[in-house]
Amino acid sequence: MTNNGFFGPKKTITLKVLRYKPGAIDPPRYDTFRVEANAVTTVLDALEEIKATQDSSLLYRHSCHPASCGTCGMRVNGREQLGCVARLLEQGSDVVVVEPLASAPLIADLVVDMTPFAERFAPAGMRLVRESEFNPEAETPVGVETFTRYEDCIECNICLSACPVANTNPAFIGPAGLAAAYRALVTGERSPAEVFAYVDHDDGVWRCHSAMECSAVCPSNVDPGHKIMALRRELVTYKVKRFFKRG
Amino acid sequence: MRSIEEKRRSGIWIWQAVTGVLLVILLSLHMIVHHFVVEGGLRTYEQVLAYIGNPLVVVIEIVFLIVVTFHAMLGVRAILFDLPLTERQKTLVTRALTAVGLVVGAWGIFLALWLFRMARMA
Amino acid sequence: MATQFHVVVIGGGSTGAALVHDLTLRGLKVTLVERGELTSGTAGRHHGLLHSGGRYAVNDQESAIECIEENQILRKIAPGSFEENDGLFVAITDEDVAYLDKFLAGCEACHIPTRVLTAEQVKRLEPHINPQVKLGVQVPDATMDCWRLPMRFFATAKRNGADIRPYTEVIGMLRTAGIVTGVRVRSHVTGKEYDIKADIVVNATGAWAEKVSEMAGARVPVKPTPGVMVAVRGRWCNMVINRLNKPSDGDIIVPQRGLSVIGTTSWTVEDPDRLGLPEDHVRLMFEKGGELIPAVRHAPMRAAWSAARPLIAEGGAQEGRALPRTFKCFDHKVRDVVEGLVTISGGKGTTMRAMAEATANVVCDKLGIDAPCRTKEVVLLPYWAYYQ
Amino acid sequence: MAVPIQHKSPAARAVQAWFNPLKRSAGFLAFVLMRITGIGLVVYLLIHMVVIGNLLRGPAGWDSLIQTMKSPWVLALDVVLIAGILIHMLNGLRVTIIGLGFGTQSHKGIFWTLMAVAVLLLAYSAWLVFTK
Repeated sequence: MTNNGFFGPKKTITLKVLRYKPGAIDPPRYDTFRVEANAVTTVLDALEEIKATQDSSLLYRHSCHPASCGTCGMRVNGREQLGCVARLLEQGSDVVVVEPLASAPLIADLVVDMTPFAERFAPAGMRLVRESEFNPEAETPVGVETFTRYEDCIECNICLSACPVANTNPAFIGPAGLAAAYRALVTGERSPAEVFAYVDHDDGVWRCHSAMECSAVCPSNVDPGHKIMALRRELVTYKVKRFFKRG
Repeated sequence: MRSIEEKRRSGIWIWQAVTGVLLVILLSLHMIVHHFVVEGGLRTYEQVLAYIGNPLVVVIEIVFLIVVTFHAMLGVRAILFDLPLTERQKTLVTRALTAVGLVVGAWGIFLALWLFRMARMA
Repeated sequence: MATQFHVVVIGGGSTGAALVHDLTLRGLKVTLVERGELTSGTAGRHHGLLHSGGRYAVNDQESAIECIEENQILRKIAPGSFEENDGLFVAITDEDVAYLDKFLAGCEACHIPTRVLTAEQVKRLEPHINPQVKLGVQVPDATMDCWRLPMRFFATAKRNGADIRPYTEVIGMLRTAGIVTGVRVRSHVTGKEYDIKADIVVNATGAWAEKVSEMAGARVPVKPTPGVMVAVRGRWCNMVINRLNKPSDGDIIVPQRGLSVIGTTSWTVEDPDRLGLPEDHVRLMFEKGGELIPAVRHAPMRAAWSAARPLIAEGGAQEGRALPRTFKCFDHKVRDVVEGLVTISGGKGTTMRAMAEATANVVCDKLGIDAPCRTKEVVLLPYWAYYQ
Repeated sequence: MAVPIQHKSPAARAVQAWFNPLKRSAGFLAFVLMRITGIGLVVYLLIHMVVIGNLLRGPAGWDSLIQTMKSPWVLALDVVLIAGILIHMLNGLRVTIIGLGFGTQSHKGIFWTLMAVAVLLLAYSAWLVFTK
């Protein structure tokens, strides 16, 4: 990875972008564009260049650019990445295929509907940004320094697209939501009873088959796979304890 | 924290794990005894009968059969539940797999007991 | 209200977001169109600094006062959307130290609370700071979520009945006898073109304001003034670090989530769609940022990008940093004898709500509606409510 | 939603991903192997139950069946079966352990180690099958 902004020589890259417009480009097809890229050019940069100079009807989601908002999740050469930090010359081929995320309904081109994701995620009650960070004079929740920063989750939907189960079963809560539920459990934001009521069913924490692909593609180091496993351990412990108490 | 809709509690994964661990032990026994203890493996009718004549073996085989069937049906259920099934379809799947499991189990137990009887009679 | 007037807002950035929220609360029927994804222009890609106003307290006190007022209001109406970690203006050189008195006087004049810290205190609070640091001044800066904050306005407006249409580009103005009566749009989802009628059209397109107002034969003196920002991995500071001096290149480092964002530079472009990313500016960020926190020079780069400020250059040859950072609302009836079109531009992310209030006041005046602004009190919904 | 949902990705295509580890990482490969071997073993279990039903036919029926089973082709299938069992068993242990939150950070290393063990055990089993 180019570290500190050395642009290097330019190279021409061909992008094959999935196009879909209900009623107009239907069924979907791939359009081919050519762009000049240097070492720091990202897939998002390339799409913006295409939109500005080659095809103004190209649609994609994006906002912030430094991988902080999570809107530009897409599949680049078959792997889920954030377009804003996926560098074109690091995709391993001169022809780069760009497709929308797999696990959400497609609206047009690279734009997917985030509604199902929000429905699964919101109940976990994830607060987006902790009100205080590492400022030692500011109050932080006790013990929170020892956890990975769950706020790192940028709700980008990438983990669901990479998850083999979320792709076939839309009822599955999915990695991001389960990781958020685990966070709510360990930070004490929610009671164990509440969290377990949310995740303890066939479409919840038990649906995961530990492919760990969510952790492999997560652009924000949330490691949802690890959190799902940890959540399951808490739940198993809870169930075993309850079993013996009753017995 | 509200659930998307009321879902039935489930901990079936635990059973899958428990039966899986049991199977590691039982299958090892099954394989070793069947194929490696007897020189050339358990092959002829006589050998099978002699083996099954041991009451302990019958018990082990039946336990093995029950555990492996349970584990297999849970596995199939886990795969089918990865599909977008309605609650009704889920119930149907569970019932159908229970039925298949019961048939396989009954058939296997019948076979073991019948062979045990044959061995005792011989 | 007996008659419900219909306002069309062009531009789904932070101003548009706050404006649909404001107008909807005042009981108007509002449609917002945005050619791409919401906040895909300047709004989403600024450095994420909720200004205390300290940065402008010496040279541009009107902006500074707007900032500190809005800073307090936004914290109240959007709890949880900020990392409330404060900001620190640090003096590295003797020249910086000499700026202290002017800075403190400016902050006092603008009612920005300050706390002067010794070099030792600064180093204790900020272990990675340049060890040459002479002193620091703590101010109530914060880090905001550039995408989710505007989305909370959208979510609340949508819940209250606003019609928000992303992926819908304005391709022309509907005009009857010189009066703007609506917009013609193209949906990029279906490729279809159609008209939206309106009693008033508001142009809230920021750096694109000139392009859009030209469609109605009106003029806005907006200069797209991009700046480069560089995000490096790791939080190298606890507070937002500013250089204690007059605004310059690469003098802010904003800790945001797991990143530190160094900004920014300033130049002018004609086309806000083609900002480019000058390599020397990116290098400059590492160099200048390194004067504040040496470690960022060697931190791995996560991203580098440009964002266009929509600065207003009213009569005069001013450019870049000399331009005021405040906002302006133009009624084109007054300026260009074009009735039915209002443009809001200038300003910054921190003052989005105030910009919306000013614009909504103009809109209501024109329509003869007497409805008070309620956006100072109404607490916003979480952003994901937009998707429910 | 201002924009209606018009298109859903077909479920059939998503199901294919269960068996396609291309461009994915080790954990996904483990998942694919687990699924394939699992389905295979269920099918084998059912066939096995039918086959041993031949014991009911007495010594004549059974011994002739066994004779055909000694062909190298069937023995090769036996090795495939053993491979499936080893992969499924060792992976199953791994999934159980990490599924309870232990060793999740080193799940890839555990996977490759266990697969190496599976290969060794398979080689030994194959030698036994073909020589004894």
